[in-house]
Amino acid sequence: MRLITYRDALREAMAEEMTRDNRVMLMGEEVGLFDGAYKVSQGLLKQFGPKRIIDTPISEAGFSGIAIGAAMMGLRPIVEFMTWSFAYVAFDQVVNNAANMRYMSGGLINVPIVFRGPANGGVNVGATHSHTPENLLANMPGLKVVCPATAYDAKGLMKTAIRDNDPVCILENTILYNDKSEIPDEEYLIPLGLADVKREGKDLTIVAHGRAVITSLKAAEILEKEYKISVEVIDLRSIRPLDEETILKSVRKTHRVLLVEENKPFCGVDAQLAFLIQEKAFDDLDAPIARVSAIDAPQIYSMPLEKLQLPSPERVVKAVLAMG
Amino acid sequence: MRLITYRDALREAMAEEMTRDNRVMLMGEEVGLFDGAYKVSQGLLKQFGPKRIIDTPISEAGFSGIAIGAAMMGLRPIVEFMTWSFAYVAFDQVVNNAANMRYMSGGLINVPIVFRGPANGGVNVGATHSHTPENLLANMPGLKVVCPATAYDAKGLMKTAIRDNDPVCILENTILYNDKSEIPDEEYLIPLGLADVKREGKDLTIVAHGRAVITSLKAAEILEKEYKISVEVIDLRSIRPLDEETILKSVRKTHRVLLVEENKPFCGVDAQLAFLIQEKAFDDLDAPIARVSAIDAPQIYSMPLEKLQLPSPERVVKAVLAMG
Amino acid sequence: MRSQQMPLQAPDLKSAYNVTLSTEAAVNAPINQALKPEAKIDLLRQMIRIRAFEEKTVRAYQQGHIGGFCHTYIGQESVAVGTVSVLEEHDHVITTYRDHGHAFPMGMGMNECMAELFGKYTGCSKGKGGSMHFFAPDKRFWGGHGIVGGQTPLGAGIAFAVKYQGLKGSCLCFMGDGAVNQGAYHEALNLAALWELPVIYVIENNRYSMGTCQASSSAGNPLAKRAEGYGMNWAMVRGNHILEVRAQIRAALEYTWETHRPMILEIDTYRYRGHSMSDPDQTYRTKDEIAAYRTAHDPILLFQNILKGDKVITAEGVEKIEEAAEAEASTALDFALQSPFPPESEIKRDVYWEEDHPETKTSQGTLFFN
Amino acid sequence: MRSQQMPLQAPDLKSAYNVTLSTEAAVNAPINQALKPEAKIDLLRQMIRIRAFEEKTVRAYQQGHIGGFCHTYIGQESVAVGTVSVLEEHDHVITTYRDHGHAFPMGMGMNECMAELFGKYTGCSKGKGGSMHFFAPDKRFWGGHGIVGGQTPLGAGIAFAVKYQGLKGSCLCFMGDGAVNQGAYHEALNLAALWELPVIYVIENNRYSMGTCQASSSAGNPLAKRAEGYGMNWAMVRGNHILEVRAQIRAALEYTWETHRPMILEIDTYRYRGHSMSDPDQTYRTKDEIAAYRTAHDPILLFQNILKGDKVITAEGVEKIEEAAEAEASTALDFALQSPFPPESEIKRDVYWEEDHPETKTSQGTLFFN
Ligand SMILES: Cc1ncc(C[n+]2csc(CCOP(=O)(O)OP(=O)(O)O)c2C)c(N)n1
Ligand SMILES: Cc1ncc(C[n+]2csc(CCOP(=O)(O)OP(=O)(O)O)c2C)c(N)n1
Ligand SMILES: [Mg+2]
Ligand SMILES: [Mg+2]
Repeated sequence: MRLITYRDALREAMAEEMTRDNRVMLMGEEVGLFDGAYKVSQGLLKQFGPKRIIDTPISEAGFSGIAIGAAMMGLRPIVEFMTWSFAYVAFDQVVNNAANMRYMSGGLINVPIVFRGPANGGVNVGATHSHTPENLLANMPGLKVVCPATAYDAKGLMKTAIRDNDPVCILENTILYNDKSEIPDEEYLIPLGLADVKREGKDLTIVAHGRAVITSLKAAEILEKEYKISVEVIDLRSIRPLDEETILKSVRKTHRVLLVEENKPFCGVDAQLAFLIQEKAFDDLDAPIARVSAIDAPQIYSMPLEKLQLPSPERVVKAVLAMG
Repeated sequence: MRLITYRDALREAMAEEMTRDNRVMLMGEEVGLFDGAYKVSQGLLKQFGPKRIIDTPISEAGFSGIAIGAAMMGLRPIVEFMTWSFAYVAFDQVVNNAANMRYMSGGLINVPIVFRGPANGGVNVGATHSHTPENLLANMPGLKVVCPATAYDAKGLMKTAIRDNDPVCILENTILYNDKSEIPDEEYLIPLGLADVKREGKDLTIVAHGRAVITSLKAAEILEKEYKISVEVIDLRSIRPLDEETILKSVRKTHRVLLVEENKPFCGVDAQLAFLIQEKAFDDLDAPIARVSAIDAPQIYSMPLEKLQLPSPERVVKAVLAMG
Repeated sequence: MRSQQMPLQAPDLKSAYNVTLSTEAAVNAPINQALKPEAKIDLLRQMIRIRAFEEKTVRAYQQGHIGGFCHTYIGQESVAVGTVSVLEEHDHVITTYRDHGHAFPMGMGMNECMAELFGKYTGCSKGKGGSMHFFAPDKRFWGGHGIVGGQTPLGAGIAFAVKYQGLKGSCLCFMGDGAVNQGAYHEALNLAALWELPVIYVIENNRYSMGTCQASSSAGNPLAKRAEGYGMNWAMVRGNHILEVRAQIRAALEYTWETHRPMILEIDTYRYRGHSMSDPDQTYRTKDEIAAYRTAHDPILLFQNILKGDKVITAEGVEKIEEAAEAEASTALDFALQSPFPPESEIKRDVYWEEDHPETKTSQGTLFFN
Repeated sequence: MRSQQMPLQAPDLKSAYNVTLSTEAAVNAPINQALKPEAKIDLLRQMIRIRAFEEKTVRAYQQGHIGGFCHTYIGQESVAVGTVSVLEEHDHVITTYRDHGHAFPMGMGMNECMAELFGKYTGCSKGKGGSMHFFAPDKRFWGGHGIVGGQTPLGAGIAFAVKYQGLKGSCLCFMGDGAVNQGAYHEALNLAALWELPVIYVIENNRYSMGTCQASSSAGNPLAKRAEGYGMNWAMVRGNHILEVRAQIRAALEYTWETHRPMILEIDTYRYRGHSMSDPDQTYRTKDEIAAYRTAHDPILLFQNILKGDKVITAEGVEKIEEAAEAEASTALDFALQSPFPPESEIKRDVYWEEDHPETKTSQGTLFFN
């Protein structure tokens, strides 16, 4: 076992897959010479050369489209969006050319591509740079959507995503890049669509994804210690496909659910989860499903206010206590 | 009272507001000389001239951005997307420049703009042309989102939207353009955020928006006639702002809810409604909230299959009967 | 290297819009000199087949067999046939929603195409794509694409893959005159030039984007000249002369094969019918304009007359080809009519690879939400 | 009209990259001839004020008072000061996230700007926008915009509104050399040229977009020459000569006021610090490159020496200005430090007009969902 950062985990996953399969390559702004805006690709240019680690101009629609075209031809590109906020200028390419291509061709074509990059608030970069589009992406049949919360998960999910024959969107988080976990020395993969019970509990279930998992785990500790409330924390890891079984099993045990996400609430991922849970575990619910998400306004710059805008352990604790 | 089409209602609304306020103008592909791809702007070029009815190149990001810039300066542009599917190439402009501008400027700027155009499937135009982004748009604080289902509503909501001081997205429907309603001879406006009970009932509540309202009304008739089930049909009209009160009042009366929308289900508008209803009327629900939406796949071209993919009166009836 | 308008085969080619390859120079280009009579007749046949198919399409649409948007290729036949005829087996094609014309020269059959228009299970995309989304990747035809300009980065991506794999070959990326004002095209041009990708952007300038003439949509003229801003070469082509199309495209292909550098070719052409079947075609141009073009510049007529003049074919020979094409299109119509619609289960197929190939399935959980 | 590189004031200006206005010609331009000594000193003062503010910004960032992305303007001062100094009261400015330098010449105060960086309630955007999103619409400064290229259509839109209202005036839309490859910019150029909108795209070419040099991001050279594809005029400007900047921008302004036609000006400049405060600036250029530029081409030094040579100012005079600027920046720092953060309730303000002006409220129902 080794202790590595989330950032290194992502890089290791890419490097291993690039070594295994020379159809895999990485493309994006500053991924090469600059070693990545967030240093996720540090050293890869040196290791794999400019043919496979490709610095791009600031042309997200252009290079995503090129990568999609290359994927149609059988290459397996990884496209880094410096942040997912910048994918909005390439939205048409991701939705129509990546997600819909297989369908419109009646299955003649598939698009084995990974779109990845951070998507998070909390670092005072303001409204234009803090988008968290996992709900928008997961709305599109044809895409898969993954949000790793730990280094261990990041590596295993990234490797699986690169081997997937369809487009997979991986939403990372700049705040997590330095977080560490133990990973095995030998190769491992984590299947998409398998949630992880990050903490067992019996009084209440929290379902979260991305950094909200870490926030929820902290809250669970406080609830245990200070209020003797035993909280189970489920990390979705993958939004689409979605592990409904693990969620429902927990709900049937605890009968209370709080959903936590960092996205804006209206039509967020947790809206969909709320529907699913009440649909499939209606009689198991002892209280309404509750949610904690970003306060519903564009992301604010001001540092102390952005802290308040995002879910915090305190807000999660408060929400749990309010559930009675 | 006069009987007019949904198409004419939209045009009348624009023409009246352009007459009232010369800061209002219309911009989009083929809106002028061609009289509009769907003839919504028929005759307006003749009436208002090329300064105010502006044919654009196929540059959605460019002309939406120009309209936003003009709105920042105090003009009140109406931007027609030939269909909302084509707004995906302008997604960044709509989200970052229209929705976020007021916030990022600390309230110094406002963007009084209307983005409008049809957003619907059902006309065999395939996956790239059948997007229904009301959920994506309503996810963004700073935007308002409106989906009129009748000619009467279309006119009243459009006029209100043009007078609104913030960006309003109006999602029309090509299948409804020829539908007619009675409208008063005198001027009228419909406030955003006011749902309309399109049919009263006592056994079950259907909440819908856009053409799904029409589908639901047909289903309600069948249910009444053939199954003696009395269905209340609520037309949201506006997604953001949302009329929660009208929904909850109905739920408290009928204790059963079916949500119907033409969008893909994952993180759709009805996911959010499901959360809201169970949150605020938990004890009033006698059964899980159910949903009927487009079958979760990219929009299919084949005519009989696209009919099956979208909500139909038959599917709605079936869903209601399945609720027991 | 300074970018320039490419002289190609013709010594007298200048950069002004109207100066194009002389017919003589085109005829004398090696690629045309090499044409056997039967090959010439085949070029004519291919154009006639497209037109026959499209005439049937129009009727079938009017009868309600075809839905949605349907954009015919009538008037532009020499462009698709001419360009595709000079490709080699390692070259690729991608195009817009106006894709019927490219499908047949690329080797697709009328049956599968007509069936696709009818939304039938026997269609090239199983009835899932429709008129705007024909595909035949096994024939290096990467489709029909509905979003204006959206295919232009894909074309560069196909070229990228060719080069990445160390293969020979270029990608022809077709587009309309209205597409030049989409951001994605600009990004693709810069990337193709910067990375030296063997892609040729073929602007089929049929003078209108829906009801908008070029002067109302594009600043700067000619459209291909924008290439210079990216250090790219470009050329203008008189599109109704199939031999000129062949000569110029071949020269461009050889240039891109050799240098890997992209190019823009702007091909002057004209469409006879409305933008799509739902365009009444009454507001933005006169019937006279159409008639004048048809009479004087029809690409099929023009080539037919050349071949007749050269005694390569007789009037009866042409008639036979027309009859055969019409018969082939009729057969396709019957095939489409008699084919079944896809079963309902098809709605959820072809969304995810692993769902269609359960033996390769690695993911767990729910992928569909109904 | 054929597009061209504009000769502007200088008779010897040619279209090659390195041929720019001679210093002499720039000095002799009427707009510079008209400068009184005090006005010249004021130009120097404004540049020095920007640099003083930025030096304080750097320190405050390092001390953790400023968050997120923060892009300093050090090295480029002559561009913002020179351009803004020739505007008239009907002209508008919009720019990128690298917006501190444009704010002060446009009339914003150091206090409100520093407070914005600190996320304070007294900031120009109440602490909601941060470094990348300064705004002062009352001064016709339309902001700071974070998405590369995203402001370029807005600039054309401001020009559109000016023209629609029948007013005089132009919009200066600043952008970086890396932004030229965004689709939105291309669309804006075509629309501005097609509709004759009085907007001037000012490319501040500081030679890098983050760590990417121009040769790695843009095909074709110079960047401004892409204007020709749209039938637009363009010019190159040596940006570290403030008088040249003034002469060329003034000529461009007069051209756009008169003709309503857009232009592209590419201004050669250089940034001394990393792309943003989080760029360690170690991978893509050498320290020597920076030092060499600073020594030989610093815009403040250069203009200072001219003024000294012309006896407009003495060394002590310069020192006094520097001290005053440093004092002003210190005061701003104190102001920012002492200002309160916005109250929590501000999170939901400034989202919707009618929520902030309840007396005008027309909508019903729920607008926020927490
Ligand atoms: C981004 C986008 N905007 C608008 C449309 C609607 N549309 C389809 S074709 C077309 C005109 C295209 O004209 P042109 O590029 O000249 O090609 P042509 O149809 O003449 O072959 C338009 C506006 C679209 N499909 N995609
Ligand atoms: C669409 C988009 N992609 C990427 C980024 C991240 N980014 C911010 S600034 C920048 C470099 C811009 O360089 P340039 O245009 O030369 O301006 P400069 O920073 O040199 O002033 C990048 C890549 C962004 N903000 N927006
Ligand atoms: Mg055209
Ligand atoms: Mg730069």
